[in-house]
Amino acid sequence: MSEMIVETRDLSMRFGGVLAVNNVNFSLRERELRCLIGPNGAGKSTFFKCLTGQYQINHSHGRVFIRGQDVTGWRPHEIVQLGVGIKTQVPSVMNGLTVWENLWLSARRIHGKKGASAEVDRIIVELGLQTQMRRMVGELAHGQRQIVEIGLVLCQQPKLVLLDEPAAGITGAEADRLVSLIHGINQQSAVVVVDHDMNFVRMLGGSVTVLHQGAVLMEGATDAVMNNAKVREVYIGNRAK
Amino acid sequence: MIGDAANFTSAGRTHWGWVIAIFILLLLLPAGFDTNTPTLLGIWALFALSLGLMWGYAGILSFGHAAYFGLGAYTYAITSMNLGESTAAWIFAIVLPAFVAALIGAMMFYGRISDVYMGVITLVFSLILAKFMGATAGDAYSIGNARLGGFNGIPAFPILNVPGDPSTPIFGTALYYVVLCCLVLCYLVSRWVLSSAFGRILLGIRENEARIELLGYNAPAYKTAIFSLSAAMAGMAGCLFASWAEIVTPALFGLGQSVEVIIWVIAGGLGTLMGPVIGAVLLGTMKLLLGEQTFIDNSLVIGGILVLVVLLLPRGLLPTVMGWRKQHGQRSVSRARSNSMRRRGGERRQLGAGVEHGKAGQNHE
Amino acid sequence: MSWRAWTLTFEKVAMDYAAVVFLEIIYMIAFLVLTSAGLAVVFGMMRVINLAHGEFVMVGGYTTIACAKAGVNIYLAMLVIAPLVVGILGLLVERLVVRQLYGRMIDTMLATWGLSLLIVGIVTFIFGNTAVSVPAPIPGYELGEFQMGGYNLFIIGIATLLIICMWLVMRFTRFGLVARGAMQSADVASSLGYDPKRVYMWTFTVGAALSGLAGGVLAPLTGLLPSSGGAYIAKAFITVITGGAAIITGTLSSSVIFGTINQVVSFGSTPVIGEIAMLAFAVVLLRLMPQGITGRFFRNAP
Amino acid sequence: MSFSRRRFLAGTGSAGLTVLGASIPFEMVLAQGSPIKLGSILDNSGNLDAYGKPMVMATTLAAEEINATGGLLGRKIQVVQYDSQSDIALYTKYAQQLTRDDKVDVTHGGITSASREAIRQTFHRANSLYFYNVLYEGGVCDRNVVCTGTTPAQAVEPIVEVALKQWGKTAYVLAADYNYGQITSKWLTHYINKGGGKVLQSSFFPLDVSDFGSTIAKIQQEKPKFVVAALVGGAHMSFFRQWAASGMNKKIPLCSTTFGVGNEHLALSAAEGDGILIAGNYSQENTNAANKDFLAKWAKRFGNTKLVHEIAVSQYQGIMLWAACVKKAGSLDREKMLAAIESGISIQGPGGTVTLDPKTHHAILDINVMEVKNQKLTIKQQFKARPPSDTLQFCDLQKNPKENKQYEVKI
Repeated sequence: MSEMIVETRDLSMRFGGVLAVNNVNFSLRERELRCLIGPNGAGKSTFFKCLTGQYQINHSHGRVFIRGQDVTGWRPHEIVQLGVGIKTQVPSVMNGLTVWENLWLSARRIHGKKGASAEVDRIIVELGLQTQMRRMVGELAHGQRQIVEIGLVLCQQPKLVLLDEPAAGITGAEADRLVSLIHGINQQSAVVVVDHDMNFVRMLGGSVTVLHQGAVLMEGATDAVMNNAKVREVYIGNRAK
Repeated sequence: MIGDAANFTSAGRTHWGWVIAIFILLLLLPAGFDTNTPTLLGIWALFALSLGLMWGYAGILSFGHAAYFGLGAYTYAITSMNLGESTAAWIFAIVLPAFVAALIGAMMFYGRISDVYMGVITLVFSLILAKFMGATAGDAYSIGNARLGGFNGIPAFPILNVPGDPSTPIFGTALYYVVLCCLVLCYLVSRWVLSSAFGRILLGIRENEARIELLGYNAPAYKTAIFSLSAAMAGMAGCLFASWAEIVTPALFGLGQSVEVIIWVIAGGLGTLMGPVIGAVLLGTMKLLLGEQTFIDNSLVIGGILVLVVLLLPRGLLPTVMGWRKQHGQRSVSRARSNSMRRRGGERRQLGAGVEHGKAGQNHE
Repeated sequence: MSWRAWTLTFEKVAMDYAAVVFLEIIYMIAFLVLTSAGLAVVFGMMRVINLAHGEFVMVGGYTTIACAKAGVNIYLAMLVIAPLVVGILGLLVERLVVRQLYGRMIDTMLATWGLSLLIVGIVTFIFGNTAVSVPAPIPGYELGEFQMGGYNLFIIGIATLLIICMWLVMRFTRFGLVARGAMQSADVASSLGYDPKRVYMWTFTVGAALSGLAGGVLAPLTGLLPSSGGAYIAKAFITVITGGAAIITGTLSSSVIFGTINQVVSFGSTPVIGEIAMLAFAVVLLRLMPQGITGRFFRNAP
Repeated sequence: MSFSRRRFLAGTGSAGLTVLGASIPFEMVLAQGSPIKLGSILDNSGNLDAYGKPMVMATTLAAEEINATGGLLGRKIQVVQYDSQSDIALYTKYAQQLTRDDKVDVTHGGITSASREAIRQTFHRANSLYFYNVLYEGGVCDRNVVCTGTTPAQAVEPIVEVALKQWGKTAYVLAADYNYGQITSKWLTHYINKGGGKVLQSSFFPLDVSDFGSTIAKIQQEKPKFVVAALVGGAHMSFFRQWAASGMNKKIPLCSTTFGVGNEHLALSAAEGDGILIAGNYSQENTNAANKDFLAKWAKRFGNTKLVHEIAVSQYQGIMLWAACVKKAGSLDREKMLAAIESGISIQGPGGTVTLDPKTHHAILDINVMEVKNQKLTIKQQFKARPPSDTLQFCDLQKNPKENKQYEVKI
């Protein structure tokens, strides 16, 4: 499993009566780009939260390995400290702080007091946020907040990046930037993108895992999956409801 | 670390001009005035500062901060009675509250207890202490040669003395200067903390604890640390109060104390350090003046003020004034706006969280 | 007297004593239910914590005592006038203060806290800072070897009645429907076509009236000071928060737990230790269930 | 002039005075020459105001009376009055103000023993004469202090004797949980054992306890022949209420060391209060001339004599004793005053003859054992000139004037 950066074994998550994640075996190689898709209620976000430690898994419900470590039941910050960058579904940023401050808080842990400022300045240029760097994040547009959050991930120089619906509610132009950003990240690190927006997934390329009713429906290259009858049925059937 | 202070502005900065000017003024005060009341105000200011630091910058509101104030006072009284010398007692009165707070803080924060629920626990802890201390009149309850005395409290313990020299007690003007120095010291310490990485991470926690954790910081540890530091300051204030009042009573742990300090902070200005100090001094003075007459009950006035402050200047006195002063400075205004936005947003988020959790499990996905 | 006879009488007394202890426990539970009901309604439906609750209770008490002293029938005073007066007070408070602060939980707590001080001040100004009380209108009765306060039974009765009424309202009335909706999420009321502001206004008023009732009913037993509210709010606050969001189930369950602990320990040692035990247990409970009892168990209960 | 808000609302007493308030020094009369300053700290509001208000009135009455007769040493008396609002912490604050800022010549004040112990050392350090005019647990041995209230040997012993005689040998003691209650309960045990009785149990209650349900049940479990209540303050009043509400007042007789001192017998209905046995120096039914005269003055000054109670009278007697000492000493000089205090001086007070015992600085007093009958304290038995023999056991200030402590009885 050495070259596997993420691996889950028979991972399950149950809420009351509902089995949100149904023993999923998922694995990802170094530097791989994987999209996790599925209709609403397929258990994408729950699965995502299991990876990030936001939902605690007890050992009876399977195992999660990240970078060779058994992280089952770890708390988020411990998982992050393994070099995992996380962007959650609703943009989670520090609204009351400026863009620069947000990024500094992220860079500080990796680059220390000295390095942080330089790193932040670099990232700000990379994201083209120079003009907003002293504004409160809370005052920025939704799309820009998404970008800032990506920035927070970048500052961590992660080996593994988990993005939950990065494309939610952003304009076409921004989408293109987002795609190139993600590809940029993918140069150094493996990336998992959770999304249900097919077009965006197409733009990203890479391989795809389809979740349905908490279980893996199929896995493969984008086009293959997109054209698969079962997947279409699931999506369309779901739409029909 | 000060190098990037220009970029990291939300932690606020030391207004050296003001600090020095006020400090000199206060140094000269004994020349013109009786120091008895100013000493008390200084002690209250220190108490308010301790809460202001924790609440304003880490977003942790304790409904029972008096617990640590009282602990400081009692610890000092008991230790000094047993040792007859105040230096060790003084140090102990700071360390013990800090330690207790660390335990309680860890219990709450690692237990993921937040907003209202945290409020209850802090409140209950202070109530337990108050109840217990009120029921310790029997001779069974004595530590060394100090009888806890229940409702009587502990009178006639040695007041602060020049370190190492029990024969020269510190009172009157001397005590005033000691209090003043403690206040300034704690202010500078707070400033230093806020300008450090630790302080900035606290700001992050105040804004979005979940995100700070997803950046790889152990939020509960940081919260516990600031809770303990704040308690240490409160304990110092309590110790000074004991030495000023020359008696400690269970009322020190009471709900009233906890309420007042909260009012001082919110009225003075949440998210500033000077605000709580100013709030404590102004409202404290008013309380004392009202206490000298019985025509209007002073809780009537204090209460009225709190309601008005929350309704009319939710950001508190100091930030509002600052806002006026720099009407034209774009940055400060924008900060001000998002500050108040933050407070509301903050409440919403906590609230939302509360509701989410309340039904966690029905919402899968 | 013979050994057998002696043991028999002894058992008899022990039985009576057990009964007495039991009644005292039930009484304490009733006390907690009464004093927390108002706060629970407001918290459960509006997620607003009214820290002036204790003072509402206190005002209810003063109203009753004032009326009784003025020669009004005491039951009329405590069961009708007190809730009415405090209800109106609540209405005013909601319109003037709470309404401005919806969604800002901490700010609401602070404002109502200020309000509580304000009310204490006003009552002090009117009645003076002096303990007032009236005799209990019901004589004591004999329970085997023991004399019991008859009025406690009355309080227990009222508390039971209150719980039943609340349950009926919640279960069978439109108001209850909306209420249960509002407990789940704030938008439900509006989605059911009710103006949330109106719902909130009436909820707060009803909550206040309940506090007034509690104050009125409890007035004859314990003397009142303008500062008495503090004692109520602390207990009610703890009971409600520990109970969690579900109004009736939550309040009832935490009242039972705390009432029992408080009295059992009180009998074992002293009333003070009893209260301390209760408070300490509240901390433990919240540590185990950070969302309160009903946040953990029977979530959808009213 | 009383500063109670209700009086103000009732329209008597002018707003001006009321605004001045009970804790701002006010001129009793415009003195010719600097006035003699008489400090006073009393709980004029809060949980203990039932005790404090009449004491403030008594202070006013006494000072006015003295001034009306030309003052002392040709100087008027100025009362410096502070309201400690039933808050111990305020006592130390005001005591410091009285000694440091106001520099008073004497202080008459303090109600609870807690408050006395909080301020006694302050006056001792400042060598500022202090009169404590309230019944208490006895034992204070401090040359700077004069205690004119009754002590256990004076009031508790006789009531215990009567109770043991007419009710039986077993008792249950309820006491306020601070030094008064704690030490008094020791004396109670002491005297009850001495009388061949037995204390089944003693329970202590902080001053804010107002629910006695479990206690009343426990008492019935113990089945004592009588109950002794050394309870203090407004909250504890509800014990007598709940005791009556459960019908116990018909089953187990009750005696008290404090009942009536706060006019509890007026707050309780006749049905609730009747039959409670108490002992003290003063009853409004005292027939001596001094009392008739005093009640007349009080009625003239405050409208009616409803509020006159034990410690209001001892405050009045304390001030009068002090005035007598000043006259005898012919000066306010400390040593001369102490000499006068230790000269066996005595006055005729509403409570009968009051003599200062030179050894202990305590008062030798007449004691009445009284029973509550339809909201009145009716005298059952009188003991003339009882000495504070409890304190006398330990304390001789003439032999060792340096002493400064409070003695307790060892059980």
